[in-house]
Amino acid sequence: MRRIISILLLVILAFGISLSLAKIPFGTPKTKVGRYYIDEGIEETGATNIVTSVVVNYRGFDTLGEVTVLFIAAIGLGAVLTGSGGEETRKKQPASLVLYTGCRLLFPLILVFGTYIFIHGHLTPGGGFQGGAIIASGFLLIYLGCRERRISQRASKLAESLGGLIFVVIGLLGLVFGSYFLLNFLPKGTANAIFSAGIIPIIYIAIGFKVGSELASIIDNLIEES
Amino acid sequence: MVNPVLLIAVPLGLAFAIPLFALFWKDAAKYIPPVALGFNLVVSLLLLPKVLENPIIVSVGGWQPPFSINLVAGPVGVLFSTIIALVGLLVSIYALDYIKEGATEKYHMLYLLLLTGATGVVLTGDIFNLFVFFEILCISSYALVAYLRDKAGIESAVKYLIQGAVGSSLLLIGIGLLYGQFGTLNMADIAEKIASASPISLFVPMVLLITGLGVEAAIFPLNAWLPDAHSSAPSSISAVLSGIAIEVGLYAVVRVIFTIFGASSILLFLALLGILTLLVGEMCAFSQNNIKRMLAYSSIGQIGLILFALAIATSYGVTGGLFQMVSHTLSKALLFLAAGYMIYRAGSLDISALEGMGRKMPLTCLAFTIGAFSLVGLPPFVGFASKFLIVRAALATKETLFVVLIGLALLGTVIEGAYFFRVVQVLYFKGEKPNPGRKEAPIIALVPMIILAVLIIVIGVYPRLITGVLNSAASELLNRVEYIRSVLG
Amino acid sequence: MGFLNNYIYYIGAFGLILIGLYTILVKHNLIKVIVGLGILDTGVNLFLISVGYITKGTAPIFSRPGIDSEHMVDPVPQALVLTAIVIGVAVLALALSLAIRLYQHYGTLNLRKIREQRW
Amino acid sequence: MIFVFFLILLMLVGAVAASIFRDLISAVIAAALVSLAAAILFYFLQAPDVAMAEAAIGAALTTAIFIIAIRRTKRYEE
Repeated sequence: MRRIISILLLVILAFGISLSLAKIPFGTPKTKVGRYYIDEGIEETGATNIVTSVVVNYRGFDTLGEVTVLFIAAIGLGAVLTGSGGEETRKKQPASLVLYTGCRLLFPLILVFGTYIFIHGHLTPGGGFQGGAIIASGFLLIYLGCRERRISQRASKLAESLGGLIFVVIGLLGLVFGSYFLLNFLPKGTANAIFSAGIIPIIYIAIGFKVGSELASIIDNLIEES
Repeated sequence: MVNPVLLIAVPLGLAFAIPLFALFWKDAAKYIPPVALGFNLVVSLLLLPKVLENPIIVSVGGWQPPFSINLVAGPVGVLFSTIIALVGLLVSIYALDYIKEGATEKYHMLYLLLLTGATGVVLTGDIFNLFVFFEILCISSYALVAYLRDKAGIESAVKYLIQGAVGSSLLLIGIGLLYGQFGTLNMADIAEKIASASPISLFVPMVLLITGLGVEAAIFPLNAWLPDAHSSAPSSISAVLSGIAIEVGLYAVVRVIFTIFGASSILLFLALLGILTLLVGEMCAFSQNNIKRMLAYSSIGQIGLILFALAIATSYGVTGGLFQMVSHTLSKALLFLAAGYMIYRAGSLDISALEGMGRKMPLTCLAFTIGAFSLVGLPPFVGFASKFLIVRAALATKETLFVVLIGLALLGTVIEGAYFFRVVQVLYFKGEKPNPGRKEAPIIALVPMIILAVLIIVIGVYPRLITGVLNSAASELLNRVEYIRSVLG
Repeated sequence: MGFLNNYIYYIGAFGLILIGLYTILVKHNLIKVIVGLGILDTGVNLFLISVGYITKGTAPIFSRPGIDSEHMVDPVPQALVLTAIVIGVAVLALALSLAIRLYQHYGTLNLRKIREQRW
Repeated sequence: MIFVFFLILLMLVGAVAASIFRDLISAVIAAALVSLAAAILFYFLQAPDVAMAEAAIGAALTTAIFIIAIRRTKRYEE
């Protein structure tokens, strides 16, 4: 019964959406906002990766909200799982030597790669979120390979907190210098150089640390069994 | 000049900073939310006289709309942000003593972020930004509903999360369809271009947006999560969820209907839906023995009434709807706060366990009674003024349908009166005579309750204190041409 | 075939959305429902990106000077999807933590069996 | 083009599989396959940033947290 009702609902939904989709043909240019960003983006923000300039600068407020969402998830997960576990104990047997050595060898490489991704966010594909996720997967590897290791909760909390604060403070500095929140008030520099694009790399580095530490603390909280 | 962006940026910054402060000041998490919300209250009150003359439009990042996100601090936005900050401040003071167990630091952070999300939703002028702030509001409420980590809390949080997540996905599809057709995300810009689009291709995004936002606003078929979630959260959180979160959801629905789509064709449907929501809510509330579930169902009923008033879509009607929102926020917050300590002292959620509480905790019970009478709509409390305005608006339309519907709404009010009087009767006139010894709620929890009760009486006696703001808020909602002009210039 | 060529991405995206919704509506197991949420999210993201695509477009990155900007795809949906992906993973993580707690309380993840609270 | 057809087919099959498998670990792996295929499609749609994010977050991290959660609960659907 439930199945039939659900399928009926879904058919109605699909039909409705297909009506609406007829107005949105695939593959044709249609937006003036996107066009504006492509034409003016380099000059106005100094970032050669237009997606980055949209994410961090034109729509930076969304990104602030998004970082907050991840922050909430990390806190909420901690609040829900506090004092859980107990009866379930993870097998304490250590990982095999190959895994152990491999993880220890790979971990710094992954960290360097993640950092590279978010430092070059304004030039090449990638940025704070991708870099942060890569760093978090490095920590995941450590949990799998070196089972007795834990990242310090304190350090990850501090990184989260500082990353978020830097983002907000830079936004407020824009308000001070030019009466707009998140104004790109630093010199833009020459395009395609690493020191360019004003506040974009700074914010992306802050996001990278914040996202990396938040995802790592999410994994840490889920794995923990103490 | 005071910038509305501070209302969002400062609380966010303070919330991020809590772990840093906690390094050298252990109680930082407890005291930062009242500070941040007090700041918001001051800023909102400073903005209020200015925006009554002209809405303040600020763009983030320095580009003119539609090329960047903008905040629209009009009468509606600032009215809501004032109320959010006021009720948030009072509840955060209450929570200083009330929240003792669990990860209290996390509770206070999530609480502050929830209210920041709500402020963002009411101020933003960009549809995707609205989605993001809506997610902040929703996700922090999922986590807070589960805060006590008992069976009921986790189960209702799971239900709430699943329904809320499906709702936000539908919302996102709707936003995608709108962006595909109009190539912009600015609400004023979409509203301007929407006149030239065919109705059929608009209907689907509209339904998706209303459904997505309606889950949080608890409109009738989408409100299965509400009674569980509101009754199993800590009482301070129930106060905020019932008093602020669903109102903000309803605000988003109304903003989408009035401003973006300017849809007058579905208003009738919404009015019917509102009355249906009201009747379902009040009937279920009537049959409850659990006091918090009763209050939660009563919230559904009130939301229905507000939706009905807004769907009348005359100046009177919208003013009445907004007034009812204000009065519901104040009264329901007061009810949940008072119920919180009554339950704590009685050790049970059953209404029958509250027998004789009127002698044990006189002030708390007095506060509860004031809230209940105001919600039912007795003079001289604020609920009377707002319900009176709605009745007058419905009669002024001179349409038979609306008159019939308001008759049904009054029937709902009678049911509401019946169950609230039953509780008040249990509080004062039942139970054994010998005085079991007074044990009043602590003073820090009584102060917010008393302030709310005083506000309810003062606004009830002098409704003119806020009708000016409500009138200009109603005209902002109804006049979409003016909205478009003020944003796009 | 032309129709398929034009709409294949939309078909893929809405196929995912419908399968995800079906899983959420019909399945009893909480983790299965969360998997459905993930599929739904992926479908929505794919839809948003295909809205911004331009035939024979290039990525909106000026990786070398003098690149043709005429055929760049719309950067806005990409920015939105970056946001949506992160929000999605946040919701999933929270949902999974609730699932763990639920299992500790009830010893089952079957949502039909967990019905303490009723109307 | 034919590769795109193949990927979309693979993605849909993966989604259906994720929906019907009784073994939750297999279902999660199938869902990861969906994410991975979607990431490649993002790349074809000229969205390298999103492709990276989807591959790193959607395919890798989400799968990991699912598996951790399943280890702490129950592996088979009843």
